[in-house]
Amino acid sequence: KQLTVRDALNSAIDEEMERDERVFLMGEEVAQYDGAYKISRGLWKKYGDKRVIDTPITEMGFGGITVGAAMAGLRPICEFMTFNFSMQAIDQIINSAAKTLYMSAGEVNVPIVIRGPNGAAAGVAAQHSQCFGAWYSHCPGLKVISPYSSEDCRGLLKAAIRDPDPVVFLENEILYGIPMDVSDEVMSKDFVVPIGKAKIERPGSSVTLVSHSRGVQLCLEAAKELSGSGVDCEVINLRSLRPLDMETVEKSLEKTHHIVTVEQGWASSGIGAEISARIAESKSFFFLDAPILRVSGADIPMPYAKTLEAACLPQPQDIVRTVKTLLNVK
Amino acid sequence: KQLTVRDALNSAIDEEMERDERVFLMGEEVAQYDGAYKISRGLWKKYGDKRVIDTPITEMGFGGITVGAAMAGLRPICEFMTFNFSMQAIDQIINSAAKTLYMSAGEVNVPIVIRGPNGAAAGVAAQHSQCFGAWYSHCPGLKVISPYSSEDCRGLLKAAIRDPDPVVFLENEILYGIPMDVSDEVMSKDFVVPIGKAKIERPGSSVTLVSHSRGVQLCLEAAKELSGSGVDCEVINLRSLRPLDMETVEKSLEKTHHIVTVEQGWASSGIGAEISARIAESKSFFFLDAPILRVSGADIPMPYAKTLEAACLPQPQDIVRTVKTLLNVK
Amino acid sequence: YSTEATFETKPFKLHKLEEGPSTSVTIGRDEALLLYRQMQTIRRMETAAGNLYKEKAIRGFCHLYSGQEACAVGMKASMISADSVITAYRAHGWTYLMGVSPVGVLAELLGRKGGCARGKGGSMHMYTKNFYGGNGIVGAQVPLGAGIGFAHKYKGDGGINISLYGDGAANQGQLFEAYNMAKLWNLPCIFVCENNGYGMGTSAERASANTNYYQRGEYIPGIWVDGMDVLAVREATRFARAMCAEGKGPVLLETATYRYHGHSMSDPGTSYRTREEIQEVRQSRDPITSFKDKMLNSNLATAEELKQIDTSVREEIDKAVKASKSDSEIGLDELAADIYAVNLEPVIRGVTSLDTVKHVNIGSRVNLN
Amino acid sequence: YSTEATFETKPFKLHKLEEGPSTSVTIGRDEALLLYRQMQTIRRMETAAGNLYKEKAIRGFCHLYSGQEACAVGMKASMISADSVITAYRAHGWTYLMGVSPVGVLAELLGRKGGCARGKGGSMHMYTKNFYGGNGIVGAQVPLGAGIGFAHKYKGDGGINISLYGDGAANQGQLFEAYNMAKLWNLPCIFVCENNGYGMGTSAERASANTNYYQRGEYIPGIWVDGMDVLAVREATRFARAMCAEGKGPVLLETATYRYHGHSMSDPGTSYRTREEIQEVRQSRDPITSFKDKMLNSNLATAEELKQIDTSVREEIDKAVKASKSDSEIGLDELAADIYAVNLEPVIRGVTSLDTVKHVNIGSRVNLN
Ligand SMILES: Cc1ncc(C[n+]2csc(CCOP(=O)(O)OP(=O)(O)O)c2C)c(N)n1
Ligand SMILES: Cc1ncc(C[n+]2csc(CCOP(=O)(O)OP(=O)(O)O)c2C)c(N)n1
Ligand SMILES: [Mg+2]
Ligand SMILES: [Mg+2]
Repeated sequence: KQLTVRDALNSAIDEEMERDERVFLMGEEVAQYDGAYKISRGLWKKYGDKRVIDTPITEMGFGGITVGAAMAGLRPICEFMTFNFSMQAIDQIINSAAKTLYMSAGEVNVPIVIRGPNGAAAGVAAQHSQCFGAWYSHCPGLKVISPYSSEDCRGLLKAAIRDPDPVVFLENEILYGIPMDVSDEVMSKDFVVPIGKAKIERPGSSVTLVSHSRGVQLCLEAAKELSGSGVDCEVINLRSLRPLDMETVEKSLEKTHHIVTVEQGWASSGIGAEISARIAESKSFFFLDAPILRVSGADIPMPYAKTLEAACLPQPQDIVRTVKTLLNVK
Repeated sequence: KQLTVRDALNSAIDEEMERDERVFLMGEEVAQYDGAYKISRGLWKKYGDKRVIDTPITEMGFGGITVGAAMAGLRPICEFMTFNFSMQAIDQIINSAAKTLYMSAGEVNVPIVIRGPNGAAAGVAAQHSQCFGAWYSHCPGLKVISPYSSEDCRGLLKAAIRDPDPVVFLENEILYGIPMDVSDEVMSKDFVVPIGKAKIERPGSSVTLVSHSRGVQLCLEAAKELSGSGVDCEVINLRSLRPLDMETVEKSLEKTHHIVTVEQGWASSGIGAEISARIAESKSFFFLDAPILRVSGADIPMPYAKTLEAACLPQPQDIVRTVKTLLNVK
Repeated sequence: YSTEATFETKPFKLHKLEEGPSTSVTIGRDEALLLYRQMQTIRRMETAAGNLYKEKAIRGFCHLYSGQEACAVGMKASMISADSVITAYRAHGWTYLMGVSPVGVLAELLGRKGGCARGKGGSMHMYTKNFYGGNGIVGAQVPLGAGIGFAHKYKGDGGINISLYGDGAANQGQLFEAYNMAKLWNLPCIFVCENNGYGMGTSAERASANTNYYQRGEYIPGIWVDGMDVLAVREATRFARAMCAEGKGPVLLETATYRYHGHSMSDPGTSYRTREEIQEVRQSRDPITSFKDKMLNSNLATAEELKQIDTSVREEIDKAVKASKSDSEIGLDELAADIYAVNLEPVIRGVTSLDTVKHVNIGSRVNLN
Repeated sequence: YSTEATFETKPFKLHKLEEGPSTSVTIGRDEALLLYRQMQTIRRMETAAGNLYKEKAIRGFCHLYSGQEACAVGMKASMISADSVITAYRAHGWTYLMGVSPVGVLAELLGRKGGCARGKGGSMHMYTKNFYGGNGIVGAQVPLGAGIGFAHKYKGDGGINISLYGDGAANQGQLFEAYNMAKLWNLPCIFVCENNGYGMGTSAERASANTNYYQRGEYIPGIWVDGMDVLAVREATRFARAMCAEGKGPVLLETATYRYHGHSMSDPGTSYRTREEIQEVRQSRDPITSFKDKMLNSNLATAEELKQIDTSVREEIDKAVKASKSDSEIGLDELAADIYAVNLEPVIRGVTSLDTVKHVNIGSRVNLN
């Protein structure tokens, strides 16, 4: 059975709204317009004004409103049209959502899901192409999910909505329209994917490729090509950036002795950096047969022009090239 | 000669305002109140309403105003009372300041300095204790400085004000009142410290300690104690977080073969992570005789109570302990 | 004694309202004694906090509410139990009024276990049922409050939300965003600008192009009220609450008040205003003294009775100070408690990768299920 | 021909103003021909852009200004050379008016070297002297504009700043922060709300508790102006500009206008409004048609002359399209150009640590020294 990422997200929200009256969706164009990227298609028609709510273009305001509603016992899903605009509300996300449970010594938890497309889309230039994975996963108090597949999106969004903590859910616009194979189990209303566990998308023995979101797709393509050169890649889909499932990563590394991290965001203090650093301070360091290489977005604000944009984002070829260098394969 | 960090910053602003008419200081309480932390003491009296400007408590607004003024050719110094409040203005810092030169293909550069105390102070709890070093240094287009000493503060702030790019200048409240030795050269009006170069605060041969801001002080204390156990630490003061002076770090590592990163911020995708990752993907990886260990703030929102707060921040003892473990010293 | 008495408040100023609260207010003897006691308790508690700060027993910031007691006490008098409150960092008085004992407040200030946030929040971050803090970021509590108001309406629980902020905070953009949505969706919210004349060292005139804060909700009905008169505040709140409860949407109150101390305890509070100005307010407009005079003049209570209250309040606070001081901080076993309602991290990282801290749950996580 | 003619505008609506702009406006023949040509050029250029988008030659977003031409053209007509402008992402028209050729705009849309940002900015990010973009984040340009106004005043260069934003953006908190400081400091700023009725798919009524945007500066004088009448806009801008220049501080204009296309080219623009609504505006209020009628009726120009302009504009744009299409993208040697005005990074990291890109400087970095 095939399911697009969009439908995976849409059905997850729909089912969780059905399951729990306290769940509501708020954001720009989520209701009457069916969502800027149509993730909420049909939900306003089904649930009406009370539970699917269009906001003015005031991220800081409705960011705060949804966090406040969560403190008061509702289960908001706050959609940012893209995560670039979450910067306007980031104080509410960090200072009000992430820290309140701890500051209140465990009294006021904040069961909110903050979601929307994150990272580079296509041809939208520097202000609309940033990945916020590293920033949000920097901060304790948040759970941060960066799903790749339809299965991830469905299972993890359902888990996020049920989770009593603030969850930042980073989607990828380019993936929205992609149909992917899913099992019957995935379609069950009870299907949830546990937050904090990575998934091995492709087992392999020569090198570990660890990535999240659309990076996983690039890794799978690279792995396919590399298998032609006799390189057997293990591809790990992190799924969650906080918690980060280092157990899965380290176990893989202990088998392959080589690792490359892949992300679309900037490298500096990025996700790859954290994985690299955790390996370098753990006992799996001693399993390394070669340096830890990072493939990432180039250290450049995103340009508009097509060839430049492509050069700023890792391509499967870049992963292939990196792996070959690492393994000394021609 | 002794100079406090506060006076170092104050004199730097004063001299640069004298030197360049376009330089002005804007922020909350910077004028009539002489600065919340008295960094701007005397400047309003000297330069008047035109150049030292108190704002309402509207960070996003005056963040944008100072960035706009920079685009139009002035040289603003934008003070955030603390960097925690810069989150309200972070969209202006990233999307308007950092990215505009690139988006405009090199036409509109943004010569602004964004400064204020960053990271943990004392007893101010979770919303007022965050370190933004990792977030800002994640982003190309910015230069990010995190000074430690009076010399750093004076020389780097002067350099930052003269620099034509947006510079984020992360001070430390705890250090403001500390008098430190400075040479005559530091007191010269022409004294500037080049942005992007680290400083070896203490040469050593057994292990490299690399840190920034107040972390450097902790490293120096730890180094002193460790020297008693025959461990000779090289302490590197990064000074700049972007650019990150890896040349100095790697050179040191190639000598000591051991490295520990020290920071007060959270570890996850932090500054230590980036340093570790750069080492792990470079040739200096092969010089490592042991894992790369990170000392950092605990992965916890900052608690108010004194013993808890102390437990969330690295102490010299923690560095000592880490180094001893790393070097297998009793 | 009189069993009740009627007083005249200063005229309310109105914005987008045909009719305002009644300037003639009646109060019964028991309620009057209660309000008096509440104001005195807050005053005493803040004085104690000030002293503890000077002894360096309180760290960091310590924002006192002395001078502004009539605002919180008057509002609380018109609230029902379903109503909720959120305010900024000047939160000790409200924390007490919403149900935390003086020990719960003072121990929190001292960072002790018996504090209402077990010492983790400190001066700026206190919470209890229907009280959502104690927020340290200027302005941030107002959208949060609108969200709590949204939840009242969504749940249909009959409650309304009161969000308080200062004259300095009144310029924050996020307030205008919250006003707009609250009005569009008719949320049951009272927005309260406690105008104490200064945001830190900046006078209202230097910070706000319009210092008539009751008008600044634009399309939201607004009321200026004498914030030094507990009965005027009670009446204005009653009026505003009724409008909210009837589904008429948000109301904005400006309470004209004054803070006696510096902004926080580290601010002497005399560089941007004169000692005379402070003295003048203390002498002519003090909310407690003037309410005391009203009670005495109208025979609602005798001087003797009020003195007894004063004494009993003093004893209560003295005892609370002692109890708080003899309390201890929580142990390091709670260092990583309650970062998450349901923790999924295998371990919580301490200051090195060698140190891991165990996550536990101590608090009740009111939104768990 | 007449050498000049006088027309009556729709009445202006005023906020905090005793007197407004004159409703009787006079224009000379030459200027009228210029304004007509400017509006036609923008219309044609946008039509060309729409077609290029449909051909998939333009990527990402593409926000067209068709229908709103009178706003920019009318304002530009009252600006002096020291004045500056900043707007949102619906920026093609302004870019052209501020001095970029149609090739400079269209090539930018195509991501080509001849684009005014060498293809790095695209549809939303175009710049030229005194024109600060082209900003993609809703509302962010308004504090920036206030800052540019601040610089005009600081430098005493005689210029004023015009910041434009939409009816959707008008609710953004940062606008209210900018208003407040602009008023407190009397900055020479005209804030312009281009009310085209919708912010994406949300009608003004659903987004704003008060849709009289000219009133929303509270303490800032405001003027409602018919944004479909280029002469009314010109007159209102002249009036507002004079106030700013006299040091009276900011003025707010609301231009009532309409956008014909969807929000961006990917939005059909018909789910939240009817085709009839669009048709109605096109037929009865089109800024170009109605100005043309005015010119003809008053003998400022003949039909023949205007047709000639139309033809010449069409030719110019057709040529510009061709030139842009035959242009190429910049090379990868410019990938890391101009990240910094003065680069201090030893190398710019590419997509792996093995790939480093050389930083170069190409642009003029106007604030370098
Ligand atoms: C966003 C933000 N900016 C700055 C501060 C620092 N600060 C704390 S309180 C305060 C003054 C607030 O004044 P007002 O709103 O009038 O409240 P009051 O202290 O008078 O009760 C400032 C500037 C902060 N906490 N948050
Ligand atoms: C902060 C932010 N939020 C959301 C968006 C997405 N967005 C782009 S334009 C737009 C609608 C703006 O409407 P309006 O201000 O009326 O301008 P118009 O498009 O009508 O010219 C939205 C929601 C954005 N770019 N920035
Ligand atoms: Mg105040
Ligand atoms: Mg609009």
